[in-house]
Amino acid sequence: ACSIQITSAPDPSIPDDTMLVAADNGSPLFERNFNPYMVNKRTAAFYMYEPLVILDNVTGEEHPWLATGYELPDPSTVVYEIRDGVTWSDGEPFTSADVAYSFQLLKDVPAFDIQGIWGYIESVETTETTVTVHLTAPDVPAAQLIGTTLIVPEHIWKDVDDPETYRNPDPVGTGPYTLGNFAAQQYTVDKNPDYWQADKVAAEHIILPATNTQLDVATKGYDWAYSFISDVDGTWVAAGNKNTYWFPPGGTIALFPNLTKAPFNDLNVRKGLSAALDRAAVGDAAAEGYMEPAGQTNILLPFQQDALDPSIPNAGLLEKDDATALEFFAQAGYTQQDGKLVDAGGTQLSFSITTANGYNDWLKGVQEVQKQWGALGIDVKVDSPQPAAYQLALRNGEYDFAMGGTGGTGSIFRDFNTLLSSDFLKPVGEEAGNNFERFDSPEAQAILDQYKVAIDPAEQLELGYQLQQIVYDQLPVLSLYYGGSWGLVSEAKFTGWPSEDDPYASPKTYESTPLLVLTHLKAVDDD
Amino acid sequence: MTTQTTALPAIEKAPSPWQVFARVAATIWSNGKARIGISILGLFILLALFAPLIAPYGASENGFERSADSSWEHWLGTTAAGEDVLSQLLWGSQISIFVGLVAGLLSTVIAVLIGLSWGYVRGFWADVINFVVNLFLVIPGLPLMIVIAAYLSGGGIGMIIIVVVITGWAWGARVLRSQTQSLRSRDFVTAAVFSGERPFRIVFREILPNMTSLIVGNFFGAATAAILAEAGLEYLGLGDSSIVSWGTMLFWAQNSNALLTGQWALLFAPGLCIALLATSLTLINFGVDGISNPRLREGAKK
Amino acid sequence: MTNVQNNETILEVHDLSVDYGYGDEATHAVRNVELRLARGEFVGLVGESGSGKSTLGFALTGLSKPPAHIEKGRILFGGKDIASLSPEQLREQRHGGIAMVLQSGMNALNPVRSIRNHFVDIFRAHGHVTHDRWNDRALELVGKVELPATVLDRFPGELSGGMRQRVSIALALSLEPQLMVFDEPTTALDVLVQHAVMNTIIELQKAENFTAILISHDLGIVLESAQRVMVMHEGRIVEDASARDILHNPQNDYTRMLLSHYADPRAEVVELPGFVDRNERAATGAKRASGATHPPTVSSREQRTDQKSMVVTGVSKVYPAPRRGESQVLAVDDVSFTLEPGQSLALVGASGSGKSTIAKLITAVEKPSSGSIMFGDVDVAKLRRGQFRQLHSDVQMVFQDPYSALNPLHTVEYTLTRPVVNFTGLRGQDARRRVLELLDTVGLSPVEEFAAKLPHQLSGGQRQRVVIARALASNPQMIIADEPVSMLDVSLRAGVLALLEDLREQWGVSMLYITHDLLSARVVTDNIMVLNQGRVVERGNTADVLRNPTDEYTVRLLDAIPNPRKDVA
Amino acid sequence: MTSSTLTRTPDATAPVPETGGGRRAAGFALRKLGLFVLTLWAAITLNFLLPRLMPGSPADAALAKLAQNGPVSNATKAAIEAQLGVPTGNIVEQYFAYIGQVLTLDFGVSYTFYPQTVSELVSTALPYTLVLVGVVTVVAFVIGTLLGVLAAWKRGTWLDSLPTLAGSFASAFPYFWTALLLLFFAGYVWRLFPTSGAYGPTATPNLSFEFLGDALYHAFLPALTILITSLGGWILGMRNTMISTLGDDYVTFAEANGLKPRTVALRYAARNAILPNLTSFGLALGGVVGGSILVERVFGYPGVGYLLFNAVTNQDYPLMQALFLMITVSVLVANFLVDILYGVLDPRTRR
Ligand SMILES: Nc1ncnc2c1ncn2[C@@H]1O[C@H](COP(=O)(O)OP(=O)(O)OP(=O)(O)O)[C@@H](O)[C@H]1O
Ligand SMILES: Nc1ncnc2c1ncn2[C@@H]1O[C@H](COP(=O)(O)OP(=O)(O)OP(=O)(O)O)[C@@H](O)[C@H]1O
Ligand SMILES: [Mg+2]
Ligand SMILES: [Mg+2]
Ligand code: NI
Repeated sequence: ACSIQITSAPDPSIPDDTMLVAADNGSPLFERNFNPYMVNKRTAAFYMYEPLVILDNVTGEEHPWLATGYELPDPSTVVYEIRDGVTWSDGEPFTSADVAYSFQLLKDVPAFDIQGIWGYIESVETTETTVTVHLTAPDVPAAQLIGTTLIVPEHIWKDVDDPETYRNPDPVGTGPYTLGNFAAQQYTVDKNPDYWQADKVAAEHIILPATNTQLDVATKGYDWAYSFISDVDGTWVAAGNKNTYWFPPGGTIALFPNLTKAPFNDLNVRKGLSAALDRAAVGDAAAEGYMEPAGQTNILLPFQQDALDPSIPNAGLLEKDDATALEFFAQAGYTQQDGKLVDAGGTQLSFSITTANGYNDWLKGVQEVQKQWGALGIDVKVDSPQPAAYQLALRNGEYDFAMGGTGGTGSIFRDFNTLLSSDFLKPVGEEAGNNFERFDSPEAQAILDQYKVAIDPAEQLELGYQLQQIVYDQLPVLSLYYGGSWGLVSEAKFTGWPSEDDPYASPKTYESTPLLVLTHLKAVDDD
Repeated sequence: MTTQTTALPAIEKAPSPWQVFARVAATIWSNGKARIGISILGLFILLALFAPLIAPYGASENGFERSADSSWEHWLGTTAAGEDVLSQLLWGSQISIFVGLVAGLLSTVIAVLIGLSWGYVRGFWADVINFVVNLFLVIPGLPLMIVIAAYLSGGGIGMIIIVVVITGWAWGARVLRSQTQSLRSRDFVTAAVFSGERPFRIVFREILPNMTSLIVGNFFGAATAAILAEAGLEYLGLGDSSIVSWGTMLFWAQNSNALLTGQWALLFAPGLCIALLATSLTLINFGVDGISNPRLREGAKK
Repeated sequence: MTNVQNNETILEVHDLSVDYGYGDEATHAVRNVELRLARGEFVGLVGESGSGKSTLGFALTGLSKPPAHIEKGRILFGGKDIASLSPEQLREQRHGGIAMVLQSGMNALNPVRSIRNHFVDIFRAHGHVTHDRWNDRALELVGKVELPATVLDRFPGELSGGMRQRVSIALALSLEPQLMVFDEPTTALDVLVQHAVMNTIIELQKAENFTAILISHDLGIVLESAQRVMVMHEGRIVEDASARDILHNPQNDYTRMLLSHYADPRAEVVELPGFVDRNERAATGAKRASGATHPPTVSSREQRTDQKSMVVTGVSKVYPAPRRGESQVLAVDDVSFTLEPGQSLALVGASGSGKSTIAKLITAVEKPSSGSIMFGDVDVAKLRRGQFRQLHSDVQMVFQDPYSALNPLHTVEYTLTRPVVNFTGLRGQDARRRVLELLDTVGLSPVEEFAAKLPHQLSGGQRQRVVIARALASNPQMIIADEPVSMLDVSLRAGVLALLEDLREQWGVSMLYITHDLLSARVVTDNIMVLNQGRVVERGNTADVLRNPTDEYTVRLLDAIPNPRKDVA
Repeated sequence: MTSSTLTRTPDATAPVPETGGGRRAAGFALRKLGLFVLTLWAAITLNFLLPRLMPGSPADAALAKLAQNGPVSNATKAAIEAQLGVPTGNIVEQYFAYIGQVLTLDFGVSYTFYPQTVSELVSTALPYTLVLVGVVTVVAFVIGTLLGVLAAWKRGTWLDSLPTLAGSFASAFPYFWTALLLLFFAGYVWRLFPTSGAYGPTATPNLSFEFLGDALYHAFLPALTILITSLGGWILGMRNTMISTLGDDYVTFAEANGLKPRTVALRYAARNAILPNLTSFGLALGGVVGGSILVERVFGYPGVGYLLFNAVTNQDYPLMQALFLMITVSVLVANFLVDILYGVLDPRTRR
């Protein structure tokens, strides 16, 4: 675009070894809360506390971290080997007892168990070098989930009186960073000199301001931000400061039909609707052309390419074809009359799509869908309640179609389990934890049950193919486009950011994957 | 002398609403500022009415180049979603004007009904109304709006109108009540009682017409507030961002960083239009002040 | 009369015209006025409402505000043209120059400033009183207008109207003016207070020897005090002569007309234009000359046989305290009377004596605190809102102020149609016929034309007639007329009074006539009741009571009546 | 006669000794107090009900946020509910618990900002809002009123039309729009002012001159926005009332007495015109506590308005209730104070 182009003007007082990151938003002030188990913790707690295993949701790769690895002697036992030579930032050694303590803490304080690991764990045993977790039932994928738990030091936390409200103002962790200066509008973290892979950490300090508007991000010399920004080339990149970006897919945005309702319970109707969708156009409308249309497989491409069933044509990508759509509708009893798609009784096919107010990309996508289906003679209304109400409607199954995200956890099993498992089934009006579309298929459930106990990767792959077939054939949801991971980075001070050429990790600034990035960067002047 | 039994001219009724309207319009028009205001408002209304004819493209017709600068095809450029800004501006005027006028009208009607009965009744019911109005006055406006908006979400402009009306009528009711109270002590009101008039008729035929200017003023004030409130709600993302109004244009402008991408028109134009529309109503109000306050109408005879 | 005439000219006005507005829309309020005033003169300026008196007063004092402007002419004060002065010079010369006491002297004080500060503001503005003497001077000035020292610390709202009027006179006096213009200094004042204030002004003028112009529409008041009188009519000064000449040898028709409306209510025989004295009439059986232009018609009125009388026994009314901390008001105190069909009763008394309250009580607008009010067999005190119609079809009210009693937005026809429809049940053409008949009855013709008019197109007297017509619309048996003529000019008064008298005589309508004007009571009523602070202090045949008052209060009321013929004669 | 509006003021209203007026006055005060308490109660109850009328619970709001990053499990929901302390018990129990909180002024823990308590949050936010919005409201009132006086006194000249028109035009812009532009130009393009926050990023609040200066610097743009957009109302209000007092007789009489124009303008015309304006000022002052949501949002200013926005969008009942209560009470109290001030300024209502 044109006229007043404000360029990035980094604050000259920020030295070259210091990184400015938009990772943590105050609202608008920061509260000094580094309790890693709290929802409202400071984001940098993720840079201080580490898990046993890091699961990268974009690549789907597992990275052994505080554990050097884990094994499943049988589908209901997980043995984590604990890394040696790791110390807490106060100098105390990190041991398997800390791991056991952390697991126990989540059991004692259920409010901390956000992943619900104690839904799978029966008991925990430790040796000097291992932590063995006995599961309540055979469940291979649970090992991964349990491994992502952040570990806290027993020697400090055991003296905490009321962990439930403990804000952990002076965090002691194993991570690459320790808390530097803390102020309500900005805090810094400093490199932990005794970090177990200190040699890999390039940034000496990280500054995290409380306010990171897009204007700030573009103009104040940020090194790393995670945010969708309109016209990224015209703004972020054009602002200078060697800015680049990488937007890998981080999940699939899909339309959830309410399968308990007619006519959405009719596969032909779903097929008709699916065939009438121009997915690329929807993705373009929603994400300004930065995201690709998603295949009807619940598999993220290109990173999960290996898991993709090769027998599915065109990688699961469905093309818009109105003629086919009308054929399917005809089989379901709908015909076009005076430009309207009507049933045998002459009533127009009419429903609403629910999306959350404020999720603007979704809204744009829904409007595009509305347009496309509308062209076929379907009366589509858009309903956009506040996020909380949207969430409630989704869980209670009180909607016709809802916009939603699926997949993107990094775990093929979990991606399909949350989408298809009958375990989550609840009648309409009661809250379902997942499987909001209420897909009820014994066949899918049987595959999932088998997946749970499969240790052999080849078997897992095969089962994954079958699940993809189900999603492809039965359309429990209509995939639309990939939800992006919006990584904005600057190569002015540090290089080695994850990118299309070097997709080693998600560009996210929160959760544990930043550890992969922070231990991968190189300072520019070192080269 | 005396009575003629034949050829009586038609019975002349009290001034019809049209006559009252014409009188009010004439008085307002006689004020220079108000004339400017009416011209601006008239222009906006024309643009809104003929938006389908004037607007080069549809309101949410997209597929053009994203965030484009102004050009022959797109005088004011395009949005980040690839929509024509000028077309959005023209279509958007429909909603903003509609919200302003309808919400202004509704809250004025409520204010009139409540304010007048409040001013006329005494005793228990006056206390009840007093209580309700006070409640609405002390309850914080914008937060209440946000809560109602959240509750009624997805209702489109209807919701916005309801929200603006619920939070906006009380002030007018209070003003109208005090005027009613001062009018009800006038002799002609007592005289109407002696003429055997029923309270309803006294309120609406004797008192109400005498407050025309105040009511008209209240209407323009409420309409201005409604237009600004709509913009505010939309901007906070609490409105219905799927419609195209000046408020949502600003919302999307902010959302797609129009300032960064250099889409000046996208931010400037709706803001200016809102301000112009609101100013036009304020200007018209100057003329209304003239009727309500004879001292402002210098040179006029009693 | 002690005249200190030294013939030194202090003010000269040449060919002065003042307009409101410009061009075609202009009102020519003052036209071609010539006048000369000598030092120490006391000049009266009379004329009906709207004749331009105030406008002239404002012009003389340089206070004309837009849209008023001096069209042409010169005003020389002390030989200097005041038009040539800059605003600041004009301001400075107000000390020792021309002072003005405004017509609405009651509202001329800043409600949020104490009286002392009003004085201080003036002293400070002109610096003619040194700081240390401010208090003494202020005390001296309030003393001159016969006010106690305590008023200095009061706020205007805490003073009565008369006190406020005196304060504004004292303030004007503090400028040590050579010329003082008093614009209706006593309108809106109670007769008794009015009398006292006028006396103060006269005394002051004698003592301080300034030149005074007294503006009034009441020839009586002016003749009592002024040596020279100017009569204004439609912006022109139509007569300028000594008081004596005006009284005995009026040249102008208008002046003569004004004079003819004065009479002493205590006189044996009282005759006003259009009225023969009641007692005479009773004696001779003569009908009074009709004041209305048409003899009233009785076509649609049947003589009522079921005439009821109003019996008021021991009625009191207590109003709650108007403000917190004040005591409650006993507005009416144990009043009893009976009003028989066809009778007319005057209710007189000073302002605030409770006259209007009695009117409200017997029309059920207010409820009595105690006592009973029976109209026929209807207990008025017990009526509820919904039952008012029944009472109001028999008892109607003629409102005091014809300006506020008519809804400015309704045509005369609408105003009159409503009671006709509500009370007589006539509809459509019948109702219209009745309305036109009513207009004819009150002498507003051509009826069709008047029916279509809006109140602002009517003169005060015409409005008052509409108000009366409305009261007649329900064929009432009783009319309460609450000061129906106090807002009208002498020239209009007679007509209205005559009309009321007609109604009573021809239709046997009984009338309660409320007024503080004893003269009019004398000509239209048979019996009289004198009220003082809510109590009836005297009652009896009107002529008898006025000629031989026994109560001291009645005597004072009678004394307060300006009588132009008193000392000039 | 003069005009139709001439009201007759009875002359004989010399104060009479009190008879039972005291009891009546007490009754009056009691009635007033009763109504005050009733309004307060109703407002409090409404504050309780309003948030609960919104569909979805605080946990849903939190979940919705998480769900944007991928699927959330049932366990997550349970954990979040446990963490936030989402209300348990039926609505009646909640109501009584809430009334208890109101009476003890202890509003518990915020959901959104768990584990911070509501009082913690409010006490950090309130000073900034009070200072920023409060000071600006007062300043706007003072400047606006003065300009209004000037405009009325010089009516018909450019001193009248300029402030009147400019003021009303400026206040016709949406608040946030003015804020955005100021922020963009003064903050980002010319880099004259900081773009967010109430003080420098590394500063810690204290009472040193340095910090106060910094705080003022940060408050400048938001203050300017509020000033620009609210000035017009005060100018117009004052101008119009003063034009009508200028026509009052005491002003003419003051001129007739040759008072200095300044005295007439200020002590006579303006002094009386300001009284009706006070009522609006009272409401505006009461609204201060609510902050200025839009402006605080745009400038990332850590005041009550921002807090309120967060509370509402996250369905944070405890925070919302406390803030609503604060706003309601402050409006009621401000009006009460203005009533008293009215009494001081206007001797007519004094006794
Ligand atoms: N502000 C004004 N604008 C236009 N016309 C006016 C104005 N004030 C007075 N007039 C007109 O000027 C004429 C003279 O008015 P003025 O007030 O001088 O009368 P007056 O003799 O003092 O009457 P009154 O006895 O009622 O006080 C009247 O016709 C009146 O209607
Ligand atoms: N509504 C009221 N509330 C309180 N006091 C009242 C009310 N109406 C009248 N009064 C008081 O009652 C007394 C009698 O008033 P009323 O109006 O009857 O006098 P009036 O004789 O008609 O006087 P005027 O000649 O001025 O019309 C006065 O002291 C007045 O102040
Ligand atoms: Mg006059
Ligand atoms: Mg009276
Ligand atoms: Ni360093």
